[in-house]
Amino acid sequence: MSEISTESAKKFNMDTVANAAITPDVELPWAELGLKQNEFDDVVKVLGRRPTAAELAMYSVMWSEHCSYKSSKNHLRQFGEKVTEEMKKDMLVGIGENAGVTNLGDGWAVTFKIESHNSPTMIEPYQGAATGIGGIVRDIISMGARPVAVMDPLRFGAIDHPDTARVMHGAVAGIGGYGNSLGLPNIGGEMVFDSVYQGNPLVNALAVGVMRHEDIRLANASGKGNKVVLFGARTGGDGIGGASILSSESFDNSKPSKRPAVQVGDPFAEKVLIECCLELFKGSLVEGIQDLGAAGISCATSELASNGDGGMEVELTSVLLRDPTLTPGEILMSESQERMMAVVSPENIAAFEAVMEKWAVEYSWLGEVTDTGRLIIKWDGEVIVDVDPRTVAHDGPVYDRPYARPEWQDALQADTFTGSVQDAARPSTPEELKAAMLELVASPNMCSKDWITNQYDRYVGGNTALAFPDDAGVIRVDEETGLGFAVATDANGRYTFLDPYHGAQLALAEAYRNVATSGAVPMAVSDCLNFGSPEDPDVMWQLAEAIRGLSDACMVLGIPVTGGNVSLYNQTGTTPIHPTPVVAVLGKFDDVARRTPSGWAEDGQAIYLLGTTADDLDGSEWANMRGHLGGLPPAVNLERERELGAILINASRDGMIDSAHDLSEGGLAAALVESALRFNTGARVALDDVAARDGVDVFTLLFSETQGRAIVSVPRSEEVRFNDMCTARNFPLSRIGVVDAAGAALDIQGLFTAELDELRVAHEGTLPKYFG
Amino acid sequence: MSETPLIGGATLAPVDSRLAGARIGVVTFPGTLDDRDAVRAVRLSGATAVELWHADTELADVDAVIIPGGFSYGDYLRAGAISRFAPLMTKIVDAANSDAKLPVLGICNGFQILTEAHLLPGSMIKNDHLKFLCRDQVLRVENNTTAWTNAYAAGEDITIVLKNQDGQYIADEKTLDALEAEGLVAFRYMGGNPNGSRRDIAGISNAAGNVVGLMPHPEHAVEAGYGPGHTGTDGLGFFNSVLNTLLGDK
Amino acid sequence: MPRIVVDVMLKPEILDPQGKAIVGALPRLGFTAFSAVRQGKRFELTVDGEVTEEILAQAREAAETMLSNPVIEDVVNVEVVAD
Amino acid sequence: MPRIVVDVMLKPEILDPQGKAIVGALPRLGFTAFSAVRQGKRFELTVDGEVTEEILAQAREAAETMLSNPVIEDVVNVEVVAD
Ligand SMILES: Nc1ncnc2c1ncn2[C@@H]1O[C@H](COP(=O)(O)OP(=O)(O)O)[C@@H](O)[C@H]1O
Ligand SMILES: [Mg+2]
Repeated sequence: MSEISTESAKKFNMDTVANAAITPDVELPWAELGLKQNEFDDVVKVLGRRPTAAELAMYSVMWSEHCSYKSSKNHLRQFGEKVTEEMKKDMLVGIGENAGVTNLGDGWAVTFKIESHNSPTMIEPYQGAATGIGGIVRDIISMGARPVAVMDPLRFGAIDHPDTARVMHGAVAGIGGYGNSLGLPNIGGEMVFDSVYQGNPLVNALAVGVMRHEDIRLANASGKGNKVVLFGARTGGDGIGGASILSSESFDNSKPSKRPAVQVGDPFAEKVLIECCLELFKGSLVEGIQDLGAAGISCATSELASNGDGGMEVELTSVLLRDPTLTPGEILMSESQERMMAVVSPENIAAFEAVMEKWAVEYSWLGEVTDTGRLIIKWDGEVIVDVDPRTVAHDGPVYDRPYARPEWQDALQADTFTGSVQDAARPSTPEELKAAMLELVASPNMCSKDWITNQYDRYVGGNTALAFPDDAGVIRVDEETGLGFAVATDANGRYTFLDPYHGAQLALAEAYRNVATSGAVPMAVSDCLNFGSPEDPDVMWQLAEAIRGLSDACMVLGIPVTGGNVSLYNQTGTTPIHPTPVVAVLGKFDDVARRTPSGWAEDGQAIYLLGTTADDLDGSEWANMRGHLGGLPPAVNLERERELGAILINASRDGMIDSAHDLSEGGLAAALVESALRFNTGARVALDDVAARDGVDVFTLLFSETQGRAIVSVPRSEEVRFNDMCTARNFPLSRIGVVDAAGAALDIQGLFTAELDELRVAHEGTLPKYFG
Repeated sequence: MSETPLIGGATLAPVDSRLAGARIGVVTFPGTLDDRDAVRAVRLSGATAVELWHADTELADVDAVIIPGGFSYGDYLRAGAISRFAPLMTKIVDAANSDAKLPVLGICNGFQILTEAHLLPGSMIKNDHLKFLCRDQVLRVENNTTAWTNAYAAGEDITIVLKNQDGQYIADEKTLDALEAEGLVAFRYMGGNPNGSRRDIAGISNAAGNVVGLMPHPEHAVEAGYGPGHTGTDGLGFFNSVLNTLLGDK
Repeated sequence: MPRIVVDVMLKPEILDPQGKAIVGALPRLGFTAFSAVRQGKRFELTVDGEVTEEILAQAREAAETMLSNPVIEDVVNVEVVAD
Repeated sequence: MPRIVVDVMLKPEILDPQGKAIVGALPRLGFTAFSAVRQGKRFELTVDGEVTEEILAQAREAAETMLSNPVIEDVVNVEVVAD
């Protein structure tokens, strides 16, 4: 940009709308800002002129993959389409808002959402992961809810790769450092090590909030004359990165100052922001509210305006800055953390300011809501943005990216574990089977996650009824009635790699099963779709198949997707990560006192295995430990999952079981060991009858990952009732053992006995060995 | 507009009206986290919880004060360093040192604030392993004569929650010797020192016994199902103790 | 704008857990020349205008009363740096 | 024994939450002379014996690679202090 034509632009050294109108041919750095030629042409078409530098900044961030979902939108539609009326009945707010809201009953509602912060974590693990927690929590606040819990599904590279320790230490400390400081219990997550994530670790963060129905807030700016306010942290150059490409917008030849590529979180500021927002909600002091995440003020203004009466006028010089050298475009793009934008009616201004003063939160009034249908942004009185906010927030480009089943998929699926070279020395003697069990529970993915979870506060708030290492996290919402919820997150990248359609369904099935295992009735789904580049037809096929599979499965299970997030371009060079759709399921408890823990505690209780076992070793942890990945993942049987869920929920409600643990990665072997170590209580188990019934050898029975299974412990007095219930529902069950509190061992009769101490050393030693 | 959740939902009718007359203040600083839990613990003990704000200049006629855990001011600078200068802290320090000997309990960040305010000797630095640690922790009650420990038996072992990043108690040898000699070590860690604290000290009291500070969290062990091991209620003794003190039962 | 630098270190008799971790890690990266490491804090206080004797006195007092905890820390340095 | 002091500060453009909290608290204690505060780290590395050029170079390298996180921090000073 070279010439400044209008008087006003000259006066302010700024690219105004007036200037843009008369200088159509100015070169703009749209390519550097990530726009494609066709996208830039669209911007020009929408505006009827070239964009100003500030407008270009807004469109470029809002039309990015991250904000516009341009590659996934056409597929994500299925989540909204494949829903029945029945599924909608408890959905108070669905997809499209900051987070979905589900009715819990008694006037309570719960909102939850999962998001990714993958690449920031690779660059700076501590801050990347910390700000991931911060961002998702602000999404929850912006719904009008009090955040009450967080979870953190993680994927890192190989456990013994030197860079993994850097990411692991930083990310876990960051999640703890930020989440613990907010007073939000961390109640669960995942930790998977796999070299496919070496250059692309996944840090997904989930937050849950609760509110009364009448407190639900939406992000919209309505009511002409209502004021727009920005509050919280000051705006800095965060997330803009390097020397800004937009420095030219000020037509200023001096060298641009540095812009930080990483955002540093201030958890204290966020904690204060939470309390401050809750006080605003309590006093009904805001008409609409929006958090500032990716795309900062661009996103907040355009979304608030387009979801409301359609107009807003804002003076950008009113924004409080941390860095006074920021240009208007940079201010619009800045991703500084711990900020919120709200719409306040004039009569509430004084009360709003009083809340800010009380919490010592900085704020500035930026402008007001209009009914013009235009978003006008001024810089010292001069118009630098004049757009239809819908075109920024909602009418971004949408692509039908080409996709096709990869050529290699058939060969991959044909390469089964059974009979492979990696399967050559399959354990079969008692000694080998015992060694295999010890090896399994010490393996990177199956070992105890205490090293991680001990760094997280699970108690704060005093309402945590279950947390790690149980199957789901459970939080009490109402202290009087015990009303509460459960959440679990799951994904298996290997299953999804082998078969994206079914792999995504298996993630849903496992999260559903985990929630039901805790005793809660599954109600809603949130998902974070972590994939490679959508411009690679193989990856695009994985994404399309996963979304199709997930949405189909939600229909069968009768629980809707209420929100989520897509993270694309997770790849190193041309090598994508395994497709990793992380699925979170939320369930409801009428009374969390009925929750079921995952471990045995009472001597003499009978242990039952629910479900049958087939040869499902492809994609299993065992195959993974042997370095094999091929074949087909376990069969999906959603009807079976529903029946199992109903049994677990009824049994919990009617007091028929005292513990339950679902079978997933690591199969029966992992579940037995985890149930024993939970409360340090042993058991005597006999497997011959089930193995004979299912026609599998003991190794397969122990290590296969057939779905739709769980083990439960049943008090003697309830055995008849429990048996009758399962039989009446025609669900296969088998009594496989007895809890033996005195034994201090897991005694697999006729095969081997593993002392609890020796299992514990194996299970708990792995993460400390690698990470100190 | 309804109350936001998790701010004291249950309205438990106090069993003993004498107890309900006891007003226990719970201080909230910006960044305090466990204030609601402390309020709940007070309520479960039968007393009346009074919410106090750090910027208040009066103590609202409370009979005792709890400074709860959390990250006041983000633990920035040093844990408790900035909070210590809050207007209400001056009042608390004066009342604790006055003849009335206001009972004051500092839990975790509250303990750190009390040491920064010099109501209790010593200080806390980063855990020796440098990590935040959350775990169920066994403590030995070494001194059951304070305002906050008299409901326990001397030498009793209790299990409550430990969770902090800067929990390593330190003081010079002279101070430590004096604490030991005067019986002012209130709690000691059992089953392994979790953070490098000198002489396994988990909590201490002042000489008068009205001011007690400890790193672990008794307010997280007052309700079966929500505490250590999901069954423990060993923390209730703290709140019962102060009621004993206030009612002159001990 | 001129700044006043305040340096605070843990008292020598207090074991510094962070310094200990660092001194343990240095040799693994080939840095073998150091027998001990201690980690302290450095504060930079910006002054708008000139640093008068009075302002320096204020900085010294802030260093002693707030920026350090005299029970465990020493203020080892207070100095003016120009920009 | 001689020590090498390494001073590390957050890069100026990076948010410093601690400094922000401190600058907010100072005026409440009557310290009104400071318009901004940033908090950094000071490391003291003890050297047994003489500080050679080589050892100083080691300290500089350790400062850049381990004592600071180059993504968000700058090494602002490496110097020898005698005792
Ligand atoms: N990063 C993490 N953060 C919090 N909890 C975790 C994390 N990783 C694993 N966990 C917890 O450890 C336990 C075991 O994890 P996992 O084997 O993945 O459970 P499941 O197979 O039931 O889904 C669960 O309670 C889970 O929530
Ligand atoms: Mg499970």
